[in-house]
Amino acid sequence: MSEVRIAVYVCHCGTNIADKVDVAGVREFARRLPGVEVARDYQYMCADPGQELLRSDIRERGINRVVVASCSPRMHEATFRQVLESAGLNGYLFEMANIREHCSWVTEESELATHKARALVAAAVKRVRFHAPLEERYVEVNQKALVVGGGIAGIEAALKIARAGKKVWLVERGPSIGGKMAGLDKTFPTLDCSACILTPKMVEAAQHPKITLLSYSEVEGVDGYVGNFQVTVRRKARYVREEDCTGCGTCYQKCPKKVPSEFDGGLSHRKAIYVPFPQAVPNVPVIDRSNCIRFQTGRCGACEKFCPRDAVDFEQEDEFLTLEVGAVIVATGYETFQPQEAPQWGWGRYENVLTARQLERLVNASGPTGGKVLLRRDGEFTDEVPKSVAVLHCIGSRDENYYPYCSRLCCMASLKLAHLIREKTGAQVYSFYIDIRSAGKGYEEFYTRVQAEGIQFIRGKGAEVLERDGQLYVHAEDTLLGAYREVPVDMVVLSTAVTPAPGAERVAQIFGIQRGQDGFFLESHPKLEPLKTATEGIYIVGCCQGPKDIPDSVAQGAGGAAEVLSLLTAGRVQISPVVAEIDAEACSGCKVCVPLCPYSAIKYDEERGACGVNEALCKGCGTCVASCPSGALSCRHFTDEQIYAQIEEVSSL
Amino acid sequence: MTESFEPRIVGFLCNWCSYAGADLAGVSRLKYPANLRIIRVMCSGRVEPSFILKAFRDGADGVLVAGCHPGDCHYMEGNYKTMRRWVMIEGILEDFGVEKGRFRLAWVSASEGDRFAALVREMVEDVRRLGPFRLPEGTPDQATLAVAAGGGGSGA
Amino acid sequence: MRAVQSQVPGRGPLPVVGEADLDGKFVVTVMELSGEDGLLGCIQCGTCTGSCQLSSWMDYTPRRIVDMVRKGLAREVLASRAIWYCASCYYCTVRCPRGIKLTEVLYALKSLALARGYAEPGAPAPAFYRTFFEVVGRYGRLYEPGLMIGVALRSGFGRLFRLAPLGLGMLRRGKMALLPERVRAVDEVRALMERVSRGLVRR
Amino acid sequence: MTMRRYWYYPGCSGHASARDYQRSVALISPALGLDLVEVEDWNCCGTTAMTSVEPRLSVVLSARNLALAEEAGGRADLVVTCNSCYAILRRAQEQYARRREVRAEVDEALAGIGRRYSGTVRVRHLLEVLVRDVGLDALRERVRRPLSGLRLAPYYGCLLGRPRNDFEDPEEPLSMDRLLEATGATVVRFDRKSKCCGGALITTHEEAALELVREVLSEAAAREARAVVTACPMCQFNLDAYQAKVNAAFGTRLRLPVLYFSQVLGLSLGFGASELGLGQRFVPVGGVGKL
Repeated sequence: MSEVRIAVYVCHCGTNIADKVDVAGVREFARRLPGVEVARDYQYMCADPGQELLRSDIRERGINRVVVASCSPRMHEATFRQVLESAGLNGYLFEMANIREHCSWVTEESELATHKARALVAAAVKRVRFHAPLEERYVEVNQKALVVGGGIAGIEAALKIARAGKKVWLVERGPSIGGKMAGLDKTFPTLDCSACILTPKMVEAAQHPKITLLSYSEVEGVDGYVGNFQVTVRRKARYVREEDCTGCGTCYQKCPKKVPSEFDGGLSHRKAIYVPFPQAVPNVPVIDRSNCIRFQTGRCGACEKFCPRDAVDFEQEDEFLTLEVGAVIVATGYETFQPQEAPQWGWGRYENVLTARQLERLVNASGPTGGKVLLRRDGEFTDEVPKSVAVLHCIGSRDENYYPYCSRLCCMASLKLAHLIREKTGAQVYSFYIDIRSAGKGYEEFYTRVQAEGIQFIRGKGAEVLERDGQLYVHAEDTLLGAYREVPVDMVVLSTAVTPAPGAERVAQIFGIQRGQDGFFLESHPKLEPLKTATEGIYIVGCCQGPKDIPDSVAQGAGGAAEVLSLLTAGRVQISPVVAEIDAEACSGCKVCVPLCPYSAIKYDEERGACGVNEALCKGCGTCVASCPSGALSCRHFTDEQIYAQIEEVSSL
Repeated sequence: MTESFEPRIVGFLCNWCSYAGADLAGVSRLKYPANLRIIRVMCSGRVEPSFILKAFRDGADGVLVAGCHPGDCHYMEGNYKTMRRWVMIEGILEDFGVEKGRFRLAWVSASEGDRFAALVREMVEDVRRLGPFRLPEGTPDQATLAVAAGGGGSGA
Repeated sequence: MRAVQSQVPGRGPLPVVGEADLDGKFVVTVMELSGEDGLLGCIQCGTCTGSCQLSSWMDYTPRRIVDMVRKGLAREVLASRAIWYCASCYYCTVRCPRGIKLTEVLYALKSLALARGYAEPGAPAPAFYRTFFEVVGRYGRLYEPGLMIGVALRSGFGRLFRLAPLGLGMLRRGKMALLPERVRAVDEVRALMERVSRGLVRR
Repeated sequence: MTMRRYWYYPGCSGHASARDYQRSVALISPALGLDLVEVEDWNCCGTTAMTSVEPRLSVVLSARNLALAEEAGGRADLVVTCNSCYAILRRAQEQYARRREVRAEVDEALAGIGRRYSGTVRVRHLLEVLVRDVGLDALRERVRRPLSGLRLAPYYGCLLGRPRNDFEDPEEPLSMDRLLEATGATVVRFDRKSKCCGGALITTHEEAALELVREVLSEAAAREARAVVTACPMCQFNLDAYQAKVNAAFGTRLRLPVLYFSQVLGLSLGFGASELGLGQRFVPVGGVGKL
């Protein structure tokens, strides 16, 4: 190894570091460390002049190792590696000391921060001596993509990718695509009909030659890595052969078994064999096994008898497919808060207390009342129209007892429902709110319009719904009046929180996606990488990442498609050279490492009596290294001596 | 203990969850004591017992190992390996006379900046209470330590 | 506490608050005494008021009390009748979307009002609390006739006469002990009370 | 039958206005395998009244009781029958565990009287012990006289599930519903089952408190309950002794006997009305006691 000549740069990051850390002091400290040729401090190392400083030192001062003490390597390690490369030095001869996120930003006292920065710089300087040049590896990218979740975000993503000429698999858990949007009546702020704008996209997604729609299917497992994923999909048995069914509907007309309709929020019935809603895509029924008389008792079979195409098949079984794709978009959507957890709002106790999603079905022409807002009595709809309705905002949202975050879309959705109720019934509508959040194009204008329609706005959260002598009352404070009110109403609508979808935890584990404290999927960077995840090649769009309205979900769907297309179009992708390697001479062949590898990257070679690592499969976690009893395994760029070097400095300084 | 005692704590943090969680604590400007120095590893599964022993031998007063929550490992199950290995590490450390409060295994996700800061505060306080760490006389040197701890089926 | 004049003179019935009227330390005192440090996070949604069965009896709603505490309207809060209407049913605490333990805050406000002499001696609530304190201090347990008579002494004998039929009814049904039960180690109870009350009530 | 041992804290009312409650508890517990041993020389828990005088006062007063139970040993739980005592003792434990300054103060104050509290004793309501330790199945088995056809309104009041504990739901408690169902009675739906009856205000703000009493009783009456069943001496007394005043004030004609769950349970176990203390109330039990 030629003589080590290290350059150290201490970044001010404007005042972000320099305000707390004595950067000049750290620079002087670094200058005296063994092997250090150049030590500088500079305003912004990541900016052009900072990068140029580095390049010229490499060229003119014969620098062959570089340490930058600045922000998190998760932020700029890649930037500086490229700078080294551009100056003709291998990018791995570089180390970062994180003196911003882990030091200046979290430390109260200046002196302690400076001391800590010195220790971190010393560790980086010592470590970088042991760095070796590593060559980046490239792999081909499979030209197909997978989109998981057939709501509006997933549909949009699939269509964009398909229109670019790439093959897409669209996997949907339910019997139909369309997602939550399919259940809405009108959409804010323009009040255009949800079905009218969604249905054409659903049909296009189903018919596009480049899209294969796998409805009633779930992803069970993912193997591989960016550019080369193998995805296992379970196609749940529909008990109806998709290729034979014409969607005539005879089966569900004949089916004798009624089940509360999930799509209508339990306000109507479907059959045991059913399509969730009339415009379903694909228009192929499924049999709900747990409610089917034939499956439960062996009798019946009416659907089979009456099907003109013999498409019903009780013998059908789940099938498994393995898809090879280069990239994945996860668009698994959201759920809404189930208010039976919160009896104070009377849902489940009083039949005219409905959730906003239930009300969407009432105002919808294809809903249980044909679009009329009607009161219920003893479990049935009457023909009576409510004379007064309360819409309660923030039910489950902004509430530490349930979900602490703002669900973002419900203010506008509540305003829309208030408008629709007023329009359809002429009822006095009360809107109980904490704050009206109408940030969005045309949203404030919509709020103004609804105000002008005579909705009564009461600034105060609906605390409780209680019945007295057959009359519902909303108990709340009218905070702007400073008055306690019990407002009598015929119907209450609960604007419930947007929550992570059931099963989000499992989806996250399958795809290696992290979740935030709120349970939604976590993006790589909240501002600059909103669609990427910690796993390269896996992207998140729509409400699985957090509450979003339709415009934002659509935009994200398209954005996710752009991410996928840029990956696919590039054709190849760089993968990290940080992998494990085995010194075959030192390997005793004990095979302890073999079962430890989650990617089956280690195989025992009988002939050589030693193990070997398949670099294409290895992802460089280093678990095998830590368990090798003979020290034959090591991990590139995270070798024992590199880490020891760091330990020595941070433990002693 | 003297009031000026500032413990040195070495933290081995996995790149995907805990290191990112520590970054988030920084981005959120949450304050915690400056006593923790973080070493990044790709996975908590990379942490060898000898790393921890070496830290104590080289002057650390405490060691923190942090990884993704069980089930959330970026490498699927590296943290489960860590968990199993930890039992052995605890045994070794106790054999060498390291008190319980000086070493800790924790799960910190990328979104738990506040939890991370609280964890550091707590641990620094624990170690401060225990005072400076000194290896007992006659402690084997690093090479021996490495052999003693260097795996021995530790991950199995 | 020194009475401060508003810098902004009120010209009509509208309340006008001058900066000098505000006691900036009040919220800190209340947070320390109640152990509820989340007061600053209140979003003024009124869930507390809407959940409170006694709201309609109050002069300020519970939500407003919280904001008055935060803003430092100490005198107005401690002299309010709202605080004496808290029945400690904990609905506000359980439902507060910001997790504020408002019941604890109200305990603290009542305690401060008693300690700072805000409540008029003749008003029933403070008399009740003071008497309760004394009865327990004497016997270590509650002695109902003692409580009744004590409250009456403080708030007028008319009250005692109104309570008399109830007391007799209780006696007849074996629901009232004529003679008080006394804790054997009543000194222990007294010692505990002395120590913690710090003369709060004795003033 | 193996006997389970518990320390028992009757609370001040247990020795005064709620003697009938205590009598019924003393009667049914041995029959259900419960050995309730009264804590020696206990003192008032402090209730919400003392808490309002000084928030920490009820913590130290409660701590003495908790210390007494710990000193008595045997690792037994401390059983209470009053919702207010239950909430206040629990509050003391919660504050002791959560607030460092409170813990220091309590430790110091107890040390001053030569006592020590370590935070180990579990405070439990008798209702919980019956539902969880004895179990509904065991209760059902011991029912001799099923109370079939008797419509009862279970009234929990505010402090059984609030602010929060590991036993009851703060909004929708159910334990007493289940227990009463086990006796064969019909439990009516009761939306106001965990509303406040105003017990803490009845002495100081009678007018307001009477309104709350009316709210609770009116719903019970509207649901055609024959009696209201409580688990707290404060609630029982308030709903029973003030019913006449409510009728006078609001022109209502309420005549709802207010029983303790232990008395109802006692009836179903075969005990007599008078030994259960059913006579000791303002609104007579009437036919309910003759079942």
